[in-house]
Amino acid sequence: MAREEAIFRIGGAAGDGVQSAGQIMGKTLSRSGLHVVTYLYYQDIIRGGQSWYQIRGSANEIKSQGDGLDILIALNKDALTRHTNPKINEGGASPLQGVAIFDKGISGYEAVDGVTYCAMPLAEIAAKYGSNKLMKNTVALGAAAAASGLSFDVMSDVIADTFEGKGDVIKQNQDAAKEGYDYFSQHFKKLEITLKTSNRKRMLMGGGDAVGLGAVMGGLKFYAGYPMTPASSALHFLASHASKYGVFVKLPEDEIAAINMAIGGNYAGLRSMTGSSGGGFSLMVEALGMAGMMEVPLVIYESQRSGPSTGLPTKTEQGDLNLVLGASQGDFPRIVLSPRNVEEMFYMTAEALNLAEKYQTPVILMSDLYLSENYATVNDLDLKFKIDHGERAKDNTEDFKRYLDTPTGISPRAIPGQAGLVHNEDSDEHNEYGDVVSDAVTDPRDRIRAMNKRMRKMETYIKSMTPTPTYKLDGAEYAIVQWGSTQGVVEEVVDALKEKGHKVGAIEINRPFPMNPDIGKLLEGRKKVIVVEGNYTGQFNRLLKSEFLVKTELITKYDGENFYPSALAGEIESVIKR
Amino acid sequence: MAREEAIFRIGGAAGDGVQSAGQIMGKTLSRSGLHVVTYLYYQDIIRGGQSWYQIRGSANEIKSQGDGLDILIALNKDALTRHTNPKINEGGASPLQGVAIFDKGISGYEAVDGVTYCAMPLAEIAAKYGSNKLMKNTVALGAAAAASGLSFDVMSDVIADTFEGKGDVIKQNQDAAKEGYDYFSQHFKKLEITLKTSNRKRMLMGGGDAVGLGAVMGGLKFYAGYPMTPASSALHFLASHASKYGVFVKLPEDEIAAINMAIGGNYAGLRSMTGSSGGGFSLMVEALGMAGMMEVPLVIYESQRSGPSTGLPTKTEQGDLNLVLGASQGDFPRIVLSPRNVEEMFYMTAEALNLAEKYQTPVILMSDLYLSENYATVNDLDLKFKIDHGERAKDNTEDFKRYLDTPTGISPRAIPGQAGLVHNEDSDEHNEYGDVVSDAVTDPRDRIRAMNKRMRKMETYIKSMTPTPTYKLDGAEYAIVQWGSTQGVVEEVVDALKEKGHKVGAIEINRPFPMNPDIGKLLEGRKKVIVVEGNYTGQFNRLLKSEFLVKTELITKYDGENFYPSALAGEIESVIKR
Amino acid sequence: MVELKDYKGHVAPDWCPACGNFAQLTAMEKSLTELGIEPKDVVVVSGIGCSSNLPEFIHAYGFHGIHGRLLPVASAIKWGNPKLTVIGYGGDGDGFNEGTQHLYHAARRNVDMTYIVSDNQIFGLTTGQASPTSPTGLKTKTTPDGSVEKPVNPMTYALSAGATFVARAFSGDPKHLQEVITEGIKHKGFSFIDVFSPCVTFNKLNTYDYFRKRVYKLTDNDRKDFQQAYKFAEEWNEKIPIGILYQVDEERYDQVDPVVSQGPLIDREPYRLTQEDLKEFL
Amino acid sequence: MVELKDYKGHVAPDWCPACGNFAQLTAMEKSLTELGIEPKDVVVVSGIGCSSNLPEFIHAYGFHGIHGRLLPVASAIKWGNPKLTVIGYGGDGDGFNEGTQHLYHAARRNVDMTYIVSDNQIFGLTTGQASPTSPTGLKTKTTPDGSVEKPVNPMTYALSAGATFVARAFSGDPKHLQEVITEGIKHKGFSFIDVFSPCVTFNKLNTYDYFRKRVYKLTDNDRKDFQQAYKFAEEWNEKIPIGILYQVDEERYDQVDPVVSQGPLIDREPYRLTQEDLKEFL
Ligand SMILES: Cc1ncc(C[n+]2csc(CCOP(=O)(O)OP(=O)(O)O)c2C)c(N)n1
Ligand SMILES: Cc1ncc(C[n+]2csc(CCOP(=O)(O)OP(=O)(O)O)c2C)c(N)n1
Ligand code: SF4
Ligand code: SF4
Ligand SMILES: [Mg+2]
Ligand SMILES: [Mg+2]
Repeated sequence: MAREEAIFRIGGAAGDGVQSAGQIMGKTLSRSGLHVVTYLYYQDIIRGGQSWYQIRGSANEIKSQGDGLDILIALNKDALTRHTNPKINEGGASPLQGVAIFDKGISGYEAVDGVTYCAMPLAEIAAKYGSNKLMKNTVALGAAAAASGLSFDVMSDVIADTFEGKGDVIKQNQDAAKEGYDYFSQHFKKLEITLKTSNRKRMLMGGGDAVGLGAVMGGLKFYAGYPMTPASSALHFLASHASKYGVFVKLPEDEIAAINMAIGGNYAGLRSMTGSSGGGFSLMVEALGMAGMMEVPLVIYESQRSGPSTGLPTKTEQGDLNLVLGASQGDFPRIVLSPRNVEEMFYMTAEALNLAEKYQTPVILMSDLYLSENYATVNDLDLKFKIDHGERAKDNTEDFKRYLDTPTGISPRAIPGQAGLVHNEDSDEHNEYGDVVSDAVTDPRDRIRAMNKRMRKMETYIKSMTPTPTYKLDGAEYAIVQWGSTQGVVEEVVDALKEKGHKVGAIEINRPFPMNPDIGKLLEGRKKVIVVEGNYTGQFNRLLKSEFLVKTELITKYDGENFYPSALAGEIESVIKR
Repeated sequence: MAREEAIFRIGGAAGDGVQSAGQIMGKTLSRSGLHVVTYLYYQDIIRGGQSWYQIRGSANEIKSQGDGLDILIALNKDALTRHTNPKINEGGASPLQGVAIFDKGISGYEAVDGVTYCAMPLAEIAAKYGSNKLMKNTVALGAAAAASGLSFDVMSDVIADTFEGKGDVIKQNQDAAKEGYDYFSQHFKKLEITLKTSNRKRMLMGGGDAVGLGAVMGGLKFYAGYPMTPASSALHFLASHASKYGVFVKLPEDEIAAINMAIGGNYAGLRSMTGSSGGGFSLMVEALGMAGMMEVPLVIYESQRSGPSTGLPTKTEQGDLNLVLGASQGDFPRIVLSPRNVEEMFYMTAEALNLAEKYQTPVILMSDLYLSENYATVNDLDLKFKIDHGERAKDNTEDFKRYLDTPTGISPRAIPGQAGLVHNEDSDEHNEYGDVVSDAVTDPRDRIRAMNKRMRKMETYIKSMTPTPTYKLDGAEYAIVQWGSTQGVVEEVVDALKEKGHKVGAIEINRPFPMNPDIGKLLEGRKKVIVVEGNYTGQFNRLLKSEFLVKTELITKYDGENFYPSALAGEIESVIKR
Repeated sequence: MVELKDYKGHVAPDWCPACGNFAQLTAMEKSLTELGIEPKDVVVVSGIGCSSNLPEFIHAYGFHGIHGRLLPVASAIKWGNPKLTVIGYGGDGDGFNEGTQHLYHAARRNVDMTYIVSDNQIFGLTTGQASPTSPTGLKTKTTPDGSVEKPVNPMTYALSAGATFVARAFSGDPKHLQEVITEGIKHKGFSFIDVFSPCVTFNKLNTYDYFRKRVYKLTDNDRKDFQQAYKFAEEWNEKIPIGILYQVDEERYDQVDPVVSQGPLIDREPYRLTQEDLKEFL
Repeated sequence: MVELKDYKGHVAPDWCPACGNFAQLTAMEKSLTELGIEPKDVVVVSGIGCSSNLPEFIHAYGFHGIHGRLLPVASAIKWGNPKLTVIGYGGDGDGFNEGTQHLYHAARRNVDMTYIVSDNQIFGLTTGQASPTSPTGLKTKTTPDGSVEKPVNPMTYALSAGATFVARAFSGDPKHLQEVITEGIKHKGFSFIDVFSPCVTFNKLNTYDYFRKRVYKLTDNDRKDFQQAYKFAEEWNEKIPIGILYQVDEERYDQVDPVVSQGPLIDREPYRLTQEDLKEFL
């Protein structure tokens, strides 16, 4: 049976147009009705170095960047040798077994078994249609389409949309691609893979787009954010759609201003949000606690990258969980969400805005570079969403207590401008009215009541939690526990291991804190509990152990790259066997 | 047998001179050869409200603020009624059973059984000696000395030292106190307690003083700190001793500047330190990770107070452990120390400076308001301390690698100005030379090696750890686990419970992170492990559980006050019994 | 009709007797009353410090936040709901140390709010350390031998940052103080008012007397003249001008931002996504 | 004898070809060579941004820290070891956004160091968002309809903050740039140099041409005249002066601090406590 999927990779230097070429390929696949997952490997450099973009497409539901490599577009010699080298060392990426497309000017490489070298006059062809050097990428894209047996028309459409408004450029690129397509067809053989294309166009969405779009659905009015990879993709989406969606987007002086602005916005009654990566989030730590204490709703989008400190700014990691859990002094309620894929990013962002208002406390939406910067096809999106502003006090409520001690811990809010509800909100400990209790005499009873009231909101939230998602967990002797963006790769690994006869299943954590007590049940009676996460110390593992006193086996990765299915499957197998 | 200890309490409003009176009393006791523990209860207000200062003294070694109240100096009516009220609600403080000293102008109070009301002409007497209103406190102090059977001479000396350089004021106060002493002796009966005084003067030291002094012994050259209660006491000690000890003390624009300055100082080769409470520490989170990544030594003094956010700024809590453990994105080595008492504050601060240089990583010295702001007698201090600068590279080392991968993880440092060792230190991930690995091509092997090297330092440190201190743990069926400042009260509780026949003992954590593996052994085979800590969620408890998968019982307190021995003993008894 | 008593809070101020903050609280209440603004439409945002406790004591919406961060909070409140009168109130430590950066950027954005700094040249609440405006030589807990820094000049700072209303007042002259605050609130744009506010407990140098001897009122200065304003701003030591140094009409951030300028965000319905909006991902 | 090659780092700069940062690296190397300072006695401290990568490329002690925080780090290094030549180098985002407050306070403290800002009016490394010096109207990833803010003026900012050396240069005029940097390093006190440094990749407005058309060199200005300097600082649009706007000799922080002024901290033996020192606790 021929492979039913294709993995493309475009390799070159920063500034070579790797990313734009990759996006055209990705859209061509998704518009051909295929599922797509993309992966961008790049460095913290604007020009030069080595970067590549991988696009995996299939009619079957695929969930990760995958293993293997079928078609390589090498924009320079380094890319050609690197990606054909069987010992490629890019954190788990596979070497090419298939077709390599490159300009015939590249020579002197060592040929590798299993690779068909398709030296093509990319630059020559490109030159016929215009002077832009990057057009040779388009020629190569055409060739790649031919190599994988895609119809040219879809690609042609994608090119038209990509260069929309740029006049002649559209036609030039279309023609160049077409000639690449034809040239390949005439000189080389199509790969032996079957991509079951269809007319059902699929949406290809980036993680950052999903956050931005989800926020809009969730009624966002204000986003204050200071750029930081990989949280910037959401900022850019919102900035470029600000006028359309009526979202005020502000890049302020620093992250401290950003979070305080978001808090100010929420206090004034606007759904407001901020976002950053770990470094910027670190600067938000103090104000986060203020929101918790004053019970101002707040959503923070925290997208992780390789740390510590500046670390590997363009590489992924799941190393900020301790930071997010510990952020700010003292105890106060906080909700941490970790959507598992692009689609869930969309829904959970909207939900986060509801949760923040409902529980009047910070909600942290965690992602990582892998999820925030890469693209994947998503299913049809359900756009019916009910914005729930939580409990609000009515104007002129008698004896209004902003921090009324209630069985749920939730007190009706008042928004400035409302009549008869004038009150003070304070970062100092306060009584039900909002009056500070530390000024004259501190009555410990006031303090205890205030703490209990706030913390009670977490109990209320826990009661409302929906069951923790699992994957083929029934009868699993080995439970793999993952959180956030590793869902896709873990599910593919479960499938692969099951096929090999292993009794495995997965517990998927998209709500790491507070923890759903049902996880305790899910863990019971397993031969082994295997935690898979992308950091050095096993930050989630620590949380899980403290919560359920469960013995675990830990598999980590901290080289900056995401897990790859076959490597992870191997690691899990050896844990099972030992 | 008569009680061998006395507990004094001076109550009044902020601005009434409660604290200075308390200090005179404390010094009088410590110079009389007694052990002393003091406790200041105050509010976030400069004038008014209610504050009090408690001083416990005994010839026996006492370890906490204690239970009971023998002698009250009430500077206003509120103080008199409050502290004689059997239902006093100040977080565990005991009502008076003994002598109340107050001005005869205070009237209309309800007399309580067990209290001897000593209305005295305090103001009248004071007026004889000067116009300063606060002198009536001195009269009362004299009376209190008489009530407890202290000799007047010691107090007279303390007064002389307190007002040193103020000319007549000394004599005025001495005379006023003497008249108070005599008046009491003539009109009222001394309490039935025996304070075994001696000629061996004891040192009475505040927690902040101990940090400052310990830092000096540890070779501190630079302290950058922005004031924040309760970390300010150390800042004030150092500022007032800066010229004497040659320590440069800087109050910069904010805590971000403070920590970055401390890092700059350490980088340049000066032992440098910063400090704050949780709010200010929150602002240091980003730079903390930088020090970890660049392997710059750094000591941060973190003194906790009641949170979250501004919280109860003058109240104690142990609620910042999560913050300290999670501070900054990604994984990197950090050492957390939690001295248990004033004396240990002194030694551990010096040690922290050594550890920071030895392991070239952040060391966080945790304290809390109870420990940082209160005074206790300390034993003779050992001033022989060896400053260990850790591994330093020799000038002109060939092929110098700043981040040499070694078996210990520790690489010899070079200091700017050294010849032949020029290199770059980077918050970006780097190779052994310090060259950034994320610019051109990220080789995952470089990254893995760098992470492993840094994290290995923690293993090296763990191997060097001295055994975890315990208290009467042999044969204990019930192990009480405490960390930091609660040592004293827990030890007193252990003694009390043992006397009642309970098989209890304590495990005392002064090095909460990384954890000493020997704790696992200490926990083994206990009927119950009872964790006692001053926060809502049990932050240390969570750490302990995750580390040793041990079932625990948790006792918390989060009303802003420290634990009191008898109340805690009761709680532990009910845990034992249930 | 708004009356002065409408602004009386139910918690009594707990500042030290004679603290400079009292005069500012009263002036603020009077100005708001005079301007006929209802308490429900006022938000007072503060940081942390003695001065910053003010929102606890005034009957208006109060946001008593964290040290140094009142300006970003206040900016967002105003941008979100322009119908509110937004007043920022905090100390010199709060504004010129911890919050230094926010003052510069709020000023250049010409946020439509009034920012009053209770400038006592000391950290009050933390019991007397040197503040950024402490005069050189001032002995405090952190400068036992006297402060050695050149103090911040809040006036030149605000001017260079682009504030459109820059003024100075003195708690010892409550009438003038109130006039300045009234003008500040009326001004459309970023109004910055630095108020000499003696800390009677910890600053024994910058007392009521100290300022009374030095201050003089600007009356017929040309408020639009930046250079003149800058010169007044630099006057110090013997003679210190109080009053409105500078005032100009300039475009505000809310007028130029493409989204905010479309009308109060608070009143706008959230956008409802449709399938049409998803087309860009196809 | 120090030679230019002594400053060549073993890592080649990876900036985009023609990036304005190259000229500054070269100028810095040349100035240090000319001044005969040895690489081992130089520390270059930077933040995060394209420009801030510079310490990786120069053969001198390099401290490539975090975004916006180079000034406190650099200040402490200099205070601790005054024998070092300390240079701060970073971007406009780094210096006038994230690090706003540190510039003000380092300037007023007159820290003896040179702070060079590579001002490309954009966030380079994060691929093109509006920076605090982005001109109004500049279209960027965060301002698709054009920036609406009034840009920061680094010159007036530094002047009002109390910097004792305030200058502007242009990467398109490397010789003049180097002269200014040399003077900055020689200056005893806080030298601030804002360098127009075109980002050829993300800022298509503030190009070499843009500046070449506008800049003119100050030659015989009275550098001690604050008011004149302020006027030059305000010039913009058609004509933009480059050169040293302001330079005065004033007491530095290290000269007035009671401890630092006693001699290099780095050389002083730590104090050895004795029992005598404990007497205050008895
Ligand atoms: C982040 C942070 N740092 C430090 C503090 C401690 N703190 C409280 S008030 C204050 C300074 C008060 O001075 P100022 O702002 O001038 O106000 P004042 O009390 O003089 O009115 C400080 C440093 C804090 N609360 N938060
Ligand atoms: C705390 C923090 N926030 C944000 C970032 C992301 N970041 C990296 S460089 C940069 C701005 C770069 O602009 P600039 O300082 O002008 O330097 P340039 O690249 O233009 O030289 C930002 C926002 C970061 N690294 N750290
Ligand atoms: S300490 Fe100073 S500023 Fe604070 S309330 Fe008292 S007088 Fe006012
Ligand atoms: S992006 Fe701009 S600033 Fe960065 S290296 Fe390229 S040209 Fe220079
Ligand atoms: Mg002040
Ligand atoms: Mg820039």
